Amino acid sequence: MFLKTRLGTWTGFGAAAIVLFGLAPLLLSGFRLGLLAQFICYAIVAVGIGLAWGRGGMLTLGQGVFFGMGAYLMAMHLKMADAEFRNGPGAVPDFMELAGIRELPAYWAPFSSPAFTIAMILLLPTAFAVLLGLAVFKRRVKGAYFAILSQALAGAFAILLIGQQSLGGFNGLSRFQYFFGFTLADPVNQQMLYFIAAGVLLAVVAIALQLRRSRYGELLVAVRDAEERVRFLGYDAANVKVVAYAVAALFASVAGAVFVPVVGIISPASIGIVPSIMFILGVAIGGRASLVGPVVGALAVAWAQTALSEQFPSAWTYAQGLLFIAIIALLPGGIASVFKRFPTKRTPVEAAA
Amino acid sequence: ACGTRAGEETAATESCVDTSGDTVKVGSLNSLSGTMAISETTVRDAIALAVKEINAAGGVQGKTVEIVAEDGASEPTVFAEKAEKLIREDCVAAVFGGWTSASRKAMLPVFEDNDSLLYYPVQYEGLEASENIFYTGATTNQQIIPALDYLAETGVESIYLVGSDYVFPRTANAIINAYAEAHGIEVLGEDYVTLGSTEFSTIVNQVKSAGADAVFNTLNGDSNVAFFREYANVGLTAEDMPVMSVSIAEEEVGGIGVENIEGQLAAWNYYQTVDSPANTAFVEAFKAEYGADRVTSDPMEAAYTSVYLWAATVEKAGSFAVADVQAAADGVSFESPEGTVVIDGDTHHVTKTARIGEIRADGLLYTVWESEGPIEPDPFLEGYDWAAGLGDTE
Amino acid sequence: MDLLVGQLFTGLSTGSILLLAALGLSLTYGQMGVINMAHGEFIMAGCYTAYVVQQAVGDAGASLLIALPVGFLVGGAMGLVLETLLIRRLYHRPLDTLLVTFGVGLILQQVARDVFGAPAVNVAVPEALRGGVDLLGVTVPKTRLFIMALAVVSVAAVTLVLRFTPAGRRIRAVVGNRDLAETAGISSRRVDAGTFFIGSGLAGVAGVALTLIGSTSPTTGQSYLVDAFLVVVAGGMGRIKGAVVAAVALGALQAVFETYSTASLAKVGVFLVIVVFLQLRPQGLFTLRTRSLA
Amino acid sequence: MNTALSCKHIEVDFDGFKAVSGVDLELARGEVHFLIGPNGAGKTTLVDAITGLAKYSGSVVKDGEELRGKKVHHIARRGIGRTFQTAQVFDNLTVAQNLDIAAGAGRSPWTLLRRRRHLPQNVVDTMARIGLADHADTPAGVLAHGQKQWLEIGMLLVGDADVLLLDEPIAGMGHDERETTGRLLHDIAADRAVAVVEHDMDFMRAFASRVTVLHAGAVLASGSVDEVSNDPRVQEVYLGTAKEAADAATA
Amino acid sequence: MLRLRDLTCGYGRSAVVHGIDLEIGADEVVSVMGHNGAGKTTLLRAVVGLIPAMRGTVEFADPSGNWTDVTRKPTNKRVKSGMAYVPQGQQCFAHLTAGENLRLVADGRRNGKALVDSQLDLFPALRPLLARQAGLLSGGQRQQLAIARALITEPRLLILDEPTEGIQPNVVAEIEATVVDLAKRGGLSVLLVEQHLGFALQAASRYYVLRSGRVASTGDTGAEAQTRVREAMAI
Ligand SMILES: Nc1ncnc2c1ncn2[C@@H]1O[C@H](COP(=O)(O)OP(=O)(O)OP(=O)(O)O)[C@@H](O)[C@H]1O
Ligand SMILES: Nc1ncnc2c1ncn2[C@@H]1O[C@H](COP(=O)(O)OP(=O)(O)OP(=O)(O)O)[C@@H](O)[C@H]1O
Ligand SMILES: NC(N)=O
Ligand SMILES: [Mg+2]
Ligand SMILES: [Mg+2]
Repeated sequence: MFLKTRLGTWTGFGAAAIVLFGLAPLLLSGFRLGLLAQFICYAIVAVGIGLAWGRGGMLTLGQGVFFGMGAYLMAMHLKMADAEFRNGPGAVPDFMELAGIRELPAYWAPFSSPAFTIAMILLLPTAFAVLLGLAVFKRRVKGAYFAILSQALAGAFAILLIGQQSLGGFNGLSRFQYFFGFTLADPVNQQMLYFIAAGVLLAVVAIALQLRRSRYGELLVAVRDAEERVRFLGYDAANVKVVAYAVAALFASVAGAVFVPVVGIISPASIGIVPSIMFILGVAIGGRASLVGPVVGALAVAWAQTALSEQFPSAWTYAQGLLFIAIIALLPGGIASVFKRFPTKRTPVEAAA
Repeated sequence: ACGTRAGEETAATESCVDTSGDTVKVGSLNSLSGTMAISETTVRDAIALAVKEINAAGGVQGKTVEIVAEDGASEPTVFAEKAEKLIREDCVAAVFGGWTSASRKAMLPVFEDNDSLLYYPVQYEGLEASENIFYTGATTNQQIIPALDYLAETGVESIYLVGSDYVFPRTANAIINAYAEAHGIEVLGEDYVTLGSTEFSTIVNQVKSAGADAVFNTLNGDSNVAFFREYANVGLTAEDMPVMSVSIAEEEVGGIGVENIEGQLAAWNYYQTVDSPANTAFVEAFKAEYGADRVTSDPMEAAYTSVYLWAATVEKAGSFAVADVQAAADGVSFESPEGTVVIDGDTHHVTKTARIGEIRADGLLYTVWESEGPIEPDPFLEGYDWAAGLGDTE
Repeated sequence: MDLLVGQLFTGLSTGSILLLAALGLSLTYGQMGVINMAHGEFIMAGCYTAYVVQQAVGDAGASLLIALPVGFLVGGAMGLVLETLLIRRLYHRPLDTLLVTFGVGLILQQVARDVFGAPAVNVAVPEALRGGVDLLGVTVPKTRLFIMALAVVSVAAVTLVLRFTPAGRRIRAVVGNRDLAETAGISSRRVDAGTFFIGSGLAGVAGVALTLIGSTSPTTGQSYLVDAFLVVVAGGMGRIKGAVVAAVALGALQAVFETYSTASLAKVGVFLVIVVFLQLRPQGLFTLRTRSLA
Repeated sequence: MNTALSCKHIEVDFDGFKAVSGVDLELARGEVHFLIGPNGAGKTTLVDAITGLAKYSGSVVKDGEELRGKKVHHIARRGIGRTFQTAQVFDNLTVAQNLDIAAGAGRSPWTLLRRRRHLPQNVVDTMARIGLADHADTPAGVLAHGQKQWLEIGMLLVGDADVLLLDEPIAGMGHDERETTGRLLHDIAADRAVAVVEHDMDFMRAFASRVTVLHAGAVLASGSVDEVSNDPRVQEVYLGTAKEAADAATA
Repeated sequence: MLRLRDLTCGYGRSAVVHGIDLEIGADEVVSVMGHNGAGKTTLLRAVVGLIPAMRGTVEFADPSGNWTDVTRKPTNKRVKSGMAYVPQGQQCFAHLTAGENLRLVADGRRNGKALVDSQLDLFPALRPLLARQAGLLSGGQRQQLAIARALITEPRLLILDEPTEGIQPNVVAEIEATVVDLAKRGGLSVLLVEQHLGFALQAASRYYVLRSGRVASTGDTGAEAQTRVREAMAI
């Protein structure tokens, strides 16, 4: 409600900026700030899921795929840059030697260019999402079908990557030295990465907000609630869905790209079925239909996982499991619903799918 | 304000290890949840046992060792995160743990950037040597090459390779292929399955029709159960086509069912049945601590040993400081359950005795062949002509 | 020729394993719309049931026969508890069931770890099922023949119950329209609970049978889950017939891909085939049409 | 006659069962064309076929363009709108938003991505026309049954449909709403073709310009209200005996 | 037969129907009228228990005439004790055949087969459709199926929500005749929600008009009923 007014919007963004850019760096140790940067990456993915699932009704159980694409694309650039810094142009990244690869694979070469890399991070996952989305939505695969299919996609993608020795296989890509010329080991630069992550989060939320308030946002809800009806009004419902799906993919990709320098590794273990479900859980727990719910949920889930596992290293999965069950079963609207005061009017229940 | 750029020297992060009191903290970082928990919980137990014994004997430098345990959750990113937490928040003097190479590679930059120490206890694919890691499991020339030597000695002329699809099996098989070519052994097939896969009918049928003299098995974890059952069911036996495994230890035999695997071979540095006073003491202590039904295995022994090696190095250096420990490491030795192990200061690996074991009806492995004394570590296989080109990384 | 026959059997046998894992899902997911991520853990519970029974009975043959019905009851009971405590509240939010049951699955895994230990345990194969049978020049393990037979029996039983018994009609009625079923004098709660019991019980049976070929550890079951869901999706929600065809087709596909490439690429190949297939038949192989616009 | 839509020899086959077999139908602007016939005669199926929901053979031509084989949303863009036997509106959106969406097929991506500053004039006008002006900000989900039907009709109007196919638009309405709806239909039919599927004979008598009777998938009779009501075959299969028909009329 | 006291119900937290008092005697036909959205369906749903009562009670007489409070009983129990409900909108079990739709309710009844047969005599149009999937039937076909399904439960109280909506005129006439006939035969009370004034007043002995969820008018369906009802419904 509050966010509906223009003043409210600016106040909200202002407060978030103060917390993210002022308070957090002041109060948190370098290590914790790094963790927060990592969690923020999850939150960026969550904003996209909130759009695709909360607004568009598409339960994308495979966001790990797009997250992974962005992450791997960025990681490829970082590995190339490291190799070139050490051994000059055309050098082979260190891990390839392990896999017995002596020649730089052709598809790696362009990634020595930062501009090319960033373009790919923005375009490749989005284009893939558009293609897949068209294939799936035009044929009206939806609901649980789509959910299961996207989950299988995440599984297949992870398996595919494990088999690619020229992308580090099971180990993935790690051991990055520099980020666009800056030494990653330097705490000052690590803080800079945090600021980048926080900035991207605010930008992504702003984009999502604009989409929600636009006519497109209304159309998306219409498609969610009565897809067939929308067709009879002359819209191609599939295109409407594809846009939200592609935006969600783009957000996930950007998140993955930021994640890599922050965390220092990307491997198939971070993008398969289970990580993809974790992305969803944050959104569900925060409240999928609201704008900030997914952000809060993603941060809360990641934080709770870390805190619980530090406290109870061998039994924390109980607590984690119970948390998911309790919140989703008892708070259908997620955490966000707690803050909604008494509804002014009868509002029909938000559609589940 | 921007920080250091490429090429500039970065100021090393200050270590926060506090040795002023009468305790010193170490980290124990293993997967206690997720798919790898099945193996890694045993390593956690071995580390705890060693720490307990060391404390009972007066600690290190007179200080009681205190374990901070963390769960790596079978995810490399979590390993990296927890390692950093142990170093920067808990200020541990050293960390023990890790299993998959993926987890080690994820932790490596963390230990290097924060200039701290990791003791990694699992056999691995070699081709690595970090100043900040001590590798107490076997590298390839202490496990895979002896296993191949053994097969060659027993007259094997053709082999079939079956492995899980990740780095260790792939690297191992690259070495095996090079070895085979140099020694006139024919490789009849090379198959990979996804980690955790239980579907082996196609592969086993292909193995059977290929008719190799032996199978070299680099499967990891649960897949072994399905593989060996299928293997036995299509009528393949250890007599007509033995399987040499490098990831099956005492723990796994129980799950596979000894009836399915009896007579098959394994290559390790340690078995519970190794006959030495140090091992008798170790096995007894372990069973007393965790129950008579528990077994000991190679990674557990290496983890146990790694704690002692760290303690011995600290004593020798007279300091917990990373630089001092690194400087003092060369030549530090320990009378471990597998025999004497000595740290090689250049590579941070240790000398290890290679053993081929046979699985017997009681579910334990018995040494059928043993290297003549401990083998010097050679992670880059520099001492093997046929391996030229496999390991010239650095 | 040999290879072809071999692939055929492999496909059939992989298919029947998939089918056994998916059959319960085609009830709970296909019929009731519950995306039960803990289904894999119910399978795992079946595995451990076989283990416990074998520890108690000793003889592997007898214990297998005992464990099959016991596994059904154990799986069923777990399903019943899940249904009553949680899923009952979520029927109008099908996608949320996925998340809640995922949490349940995490807990069940940890329970197994704490009760039975993290390492895998061994369930011995009965003497009668050891070894293989030579069929048309290939060796087919007896365990796999047993699983095929069990899959056939289970499918037949489920189909007969759903098609021809009053209970089956009730299940299909409640699935179709909960409120309307109530007004037809049917207790939708009891029917839901019953359906879930059967679906979960089938997971337990699958678990018992799968100990014959795979391992028994806390994470067993997870590996079957995604494939099982794919079977239900490709077959068409709620269609047993579809699940059968899809399971066998996927099994054969996997076997063929594996022969000509690696097993991991085979998984990717199977996924691609499903996406392409859904282009042709978006609602799966067999669909039930209605005239609603949903 | 100003023909808006012309259907020739439509046949719909459901796995061997011919729900519609060889129907010819012309809809003209300025007319409220009633489509009646026994339950299961194929009325809804015919509408499904025209709007692209059911596969058929034959031909549907609007303004010289063949529509067979076109996708649902393409047919809708060509000015063919329909409502459903049970009202289908967007429950979570307000009345104004519902209408705005309906008005907007073919908006440019740029327009779509911006916020709606004010309601388009035709949305405002239509809201008044369908009697929902006071409900602009009411979520459609809480509207009464009849109001939803009106909203659906309104959505077709703002979308500039000039062929309206309404499947039982007054089902569940009270007497007065029926009157209102009837007048609304007459009013909008001035420059459009309106086809109404209905079983309410009073309503038909009051508002039909032309009637086509379907039976068993085929056209049984067609003509003015009187011609059709007096057709004995129609009485037999649909209206009931003359006496019953009369009863129904007085009811 | 049925007695509602101060019944209040709705959806979520908001009430749609407020404090309704209503009574139906044995063998009595009562119709409820009102604009769309007046709350008729909501009221019926509360009577059969598909939505809970927020306030007030629903009482239902058992065969020996004693009142039992069924306010908290689940729908299926109410149905078993003799209520039958034909919901608005021609609902059926779409994935079952028409025949299975009927057998479903006949299952477990001693004379199940005979009951099904007697309904097929009442609605002969259903006979050729028995093997068809019910979800594919036309609206009118489904409505006949729904009424038949309700009657198979041998109800003492039949609750009909706009039973003639969407039905072809000659079948409407049949349904009307059937309802009047059933009521005359005795042993059955009917609660009828109907928009057709003619039918509603002809079939019933008493009527209620709802407006905005409240009773706006009630009385016998005597001579002046038409005008009183029209008045109550206007505005
Ligand atoms: N998808 C389908 N598959 C098979 N049969 C169908 C399908 N859709 C409709 N039918 C059948 O086609 C016939 C025509 O149905 P339709 O709904 O068009 O009738 P209608 O004239 O609209 O009837 P009503 O007035 O009752 O709404 C019916 O017998 C129906 O059972
Ligand atoms: N599921 C629901 N959730 C919220 N509100 C509802 C729901 N169903 C109906 N309503 C609202 O309750 C009110 C009464 O609806 P109800 O269906 O009882 O009316 P009715 O008298 O049966 O009308 P009709 O003649 O159109 O069938 C309406 O305002 C309607 O919008
Ligand atoms: N190092 C291994 N075995 O992954
Ligand atoms: Mg119709
Ligand atoms: Mg109603």
